[in-house]
Amino acid sequence: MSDARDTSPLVLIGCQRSAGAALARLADEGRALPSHVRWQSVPCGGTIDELMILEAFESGAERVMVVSCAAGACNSVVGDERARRRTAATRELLEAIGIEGWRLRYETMAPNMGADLLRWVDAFVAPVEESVGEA
Amino acid sequence: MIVAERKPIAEILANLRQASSVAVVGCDTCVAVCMAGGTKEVAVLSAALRLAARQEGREQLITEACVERQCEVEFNEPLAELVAEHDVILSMACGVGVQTLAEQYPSAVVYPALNTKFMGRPEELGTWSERCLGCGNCVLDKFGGVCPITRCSKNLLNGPCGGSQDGICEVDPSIPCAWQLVYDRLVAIGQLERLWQVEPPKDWTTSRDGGPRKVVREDIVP
Amino acid sequence: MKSGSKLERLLEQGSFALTAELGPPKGPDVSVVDRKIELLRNVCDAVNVTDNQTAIVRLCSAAACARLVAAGTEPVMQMTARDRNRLAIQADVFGAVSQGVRNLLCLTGDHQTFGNHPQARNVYDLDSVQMIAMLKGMRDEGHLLGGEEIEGEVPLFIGGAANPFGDPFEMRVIRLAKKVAAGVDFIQTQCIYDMPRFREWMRRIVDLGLHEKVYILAGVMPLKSAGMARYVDSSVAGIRIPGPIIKRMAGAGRGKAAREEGIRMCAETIQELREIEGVHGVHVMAVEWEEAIEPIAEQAGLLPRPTVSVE
Amino acid sequence: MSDPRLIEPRVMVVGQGEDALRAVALAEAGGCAVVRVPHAGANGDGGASGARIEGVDGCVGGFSVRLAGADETRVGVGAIVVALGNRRMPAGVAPPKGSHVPVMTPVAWAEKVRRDLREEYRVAWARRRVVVLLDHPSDTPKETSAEALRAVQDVIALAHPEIYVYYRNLQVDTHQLERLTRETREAGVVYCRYDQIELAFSKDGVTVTTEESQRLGDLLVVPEAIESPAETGDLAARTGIRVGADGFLQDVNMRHVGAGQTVRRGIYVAGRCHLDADAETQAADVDRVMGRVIALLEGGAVPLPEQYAEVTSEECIRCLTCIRTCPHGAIELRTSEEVTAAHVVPEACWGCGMCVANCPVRAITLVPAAELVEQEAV
Repeated sequence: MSDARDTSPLVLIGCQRSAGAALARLADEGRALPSHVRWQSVPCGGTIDELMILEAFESGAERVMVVSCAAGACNSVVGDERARRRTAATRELLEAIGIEGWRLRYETMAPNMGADLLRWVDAFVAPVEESVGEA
Repeated sequence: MIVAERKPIAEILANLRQASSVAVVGCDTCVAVCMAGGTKEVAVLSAALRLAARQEGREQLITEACVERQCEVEFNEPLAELVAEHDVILSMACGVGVQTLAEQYPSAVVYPALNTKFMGRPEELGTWSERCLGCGNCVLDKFGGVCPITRCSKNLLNGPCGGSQDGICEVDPSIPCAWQLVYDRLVAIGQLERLWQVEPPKDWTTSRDGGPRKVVREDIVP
Repeated sequence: MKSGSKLERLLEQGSFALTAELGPPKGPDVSVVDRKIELLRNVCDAVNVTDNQTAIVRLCSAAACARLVAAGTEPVMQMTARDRNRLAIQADVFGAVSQGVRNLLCLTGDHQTFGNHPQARNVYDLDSVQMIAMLKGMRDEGHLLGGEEIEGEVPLFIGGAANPFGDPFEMRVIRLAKKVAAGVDFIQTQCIYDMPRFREWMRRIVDLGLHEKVYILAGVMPLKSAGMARYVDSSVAGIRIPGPIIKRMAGAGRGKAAREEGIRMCAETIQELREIEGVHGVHVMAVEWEEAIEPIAEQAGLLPRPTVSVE
Repeated sequence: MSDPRLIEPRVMVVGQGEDALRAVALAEAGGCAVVRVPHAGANGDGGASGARIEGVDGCVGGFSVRLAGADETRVGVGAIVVALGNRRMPAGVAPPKGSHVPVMTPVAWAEKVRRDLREEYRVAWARRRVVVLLDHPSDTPKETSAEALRAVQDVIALAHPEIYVYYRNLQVDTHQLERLTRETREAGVVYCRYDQIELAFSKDGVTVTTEESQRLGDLLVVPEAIESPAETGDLAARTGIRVGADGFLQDVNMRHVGAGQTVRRGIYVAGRCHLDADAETQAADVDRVMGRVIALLEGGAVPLPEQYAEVTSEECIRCLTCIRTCPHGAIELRTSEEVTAAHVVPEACWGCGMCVANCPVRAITLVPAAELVEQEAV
């Protein structure tokens, strides 16, 4: 199965308190996001909404990843729940205007999961439909 | 307030595919309060329309605008130029705003972006429910401040019907039985005996059944 | 004498009435009606004909009732406020009376979302209480709801429904009192499974002396199986079936044995209802199971049916 | 023109149990005036006795609390400490009728052994085989787990029955539990971990079957379950703070802010009502929270967050969405110079930006505190 690395423009919209903190720690270890990824920070996952995601796509992004704190760990308590629901609603909107749903992904994380964040970004590729073998 | 909801995107797009330019005009009063057609919703819809055009390889100019209240001609006047320059005006106001624009700019093609629902109030953040259908002759005094015309699925005046169970309307579990609410309220304010008199048939001429209505205040008409 | 109908005269002479129910076909084939008439003609005093029951389109009640009259069996024409405004109701009353129909049951009617045309606009211009008052005005004062004189007599025996098992309970008594004030002559209740609650409802009716102003026919419905019992309990508006009854039906096995148990239980219920003060008869709702009326009446000791004493 | 920053030098302590009494004593020792509100039995079992909170307006430094059942209907306080404590419930293990296997709480068991030994039953107890059952059906809180192991320790000092402690999720991160398990294990108590467990009661005892072992015990010791007080939900709704999935009052996230701080700045939770730990740790928690409250009230001014929201009052259409959206209760409707608009109280804001995102007319922006201070200085 081809492991095509997708380097099309990706916008990473994330909560400062989790993703932002994680990126800061990665920077201390001299590691950073790949060049094709643009980092857009928000104070809390609860502020991420349809407009922000649509504007990211309009600005040329081929993929958008939304990241907020893990359930129950959100400082504003409802931030992660709102981010999850807003992202789901926006995915429906994207499908309706001809942008495949997989191009918008939602993840939750904690500040110590910087490595996971980098792995998610790399693994953010189109779902492989024509995979042979199991149905 | 008037409560409305955005139409499904596919339905909106179906009207716009032939247009080379669309003006998306919002309204910052009722539909902004119910987060359907205010400044921000104009931005969201416009972004979606631009992306849809890009995906379908269509050249389409999308212009965003928003007025204080689209049911007032004075607030719509500044749109004159915009209307002239665009093939389609996509109004994000309630049905009243859409029609005001259509009347004010007879040659303009005006399409609604929202489904106007009802007069009601927010029950909690993000949830609105109907309270008044404008029957033109208010009976709230007789029923403890709960309107059976609007909130009873069969607008009974001598309710409840046989299907009221545990305070829930037979038609839909999310609908409280209006007559349970009337009963509870009248018991609470000590006016239950009002329900013993037979309420005569309603004169529906004051409602929409009497034809589209007008309110004229002779003392105010210039 | 308000209408001269057989049902009225039987109740006036103090007989314990027995009415049944007939569901017209989903089309114009009246032979279906005729077949059901044959099953019912000798085992009850009058036959209710439903009006688009559960908002499902069927042969109209007036046509089926005319068929019953022609066959010498007395109908009870049901009319809902869902499908007709006050003009249509009054016109249909004239039509029915002209064809010999005398008993009329005023119903609010199931909401159209239950039926096969949920997108339809409903009417509900009047509710059942206002319908009763309108019919009384037509009969006793000889004028339409709008006030105009009616040409000719409108003999009617006016019926209403009642659901003692709906909430809030106190309103069920108030609503019956309102129907009596509006001029109802007889009441057919929702089918009874929760006996204690029905007794409590009847006790309050008797306390108010309403049982002397209106004839009350207690509604019963034979169960065909435990499955039907569970379905009715869960999804038929306004009917609750207590656990023990469902358990008894489940214990009765399947098919014929279950149906016999259902008939036996229905007959037992009727015998129990006969002893309750203020109950003047029973209304047996065996829709699409008209064959069950005879064995039920038989086991309940209600056959043969009394005749009207010629005064 | 923003309201004076002076802080109401009073703290309100809500609750009437051990934690509340400790909080009141600490506040008075710290020189703070205290307003006591039991808020008992609001919708719990007991009738509503004493003062209850109806609602909390205003923000940190200047709360205006609406009370019921008290002489004053409105009280101004600078901070609020909720110390409702918790509630003991009977354990969820009931032997079938006719089984004569005794089932006791740890405290009752230790007490019985103490009483029996005074009547020389030492030998009888030596033959007993005692099963101490933790985390069944649901995880036993640390508070009652510690209590159970202390009871085991008391019994071992008096008699030597065989004791088996069954557990599924015994977290020993509090020093007490770590010490208690170590010492009792050294004294011969057997610890059996399980995922699935079955109890079969018969005339000769209770057979305890797990994945690894099967054993017959003749006495079952089960700690009491602990739940949040009945009025927790009612109080949380009236004060705008949160209840966690476990039914207990919820701190705002531990990592970002000291423990005890709720989503609403200036309202704290202390002790058992938000913490499952042994008695000592819970008391220390009350001390720490009261320390922070006293410091806040003595400090005079409430520190500003480094970033917070600000409403452009001319553009506000007063739709109240921001007030309802704010998870921290930091926005109120305010009229100044004849303009009524939503107003964010800077001290109460957490800078999360949810109001900014949800305002239908985009009338709210996030302002770094420094920039605002310069404006005022000019």
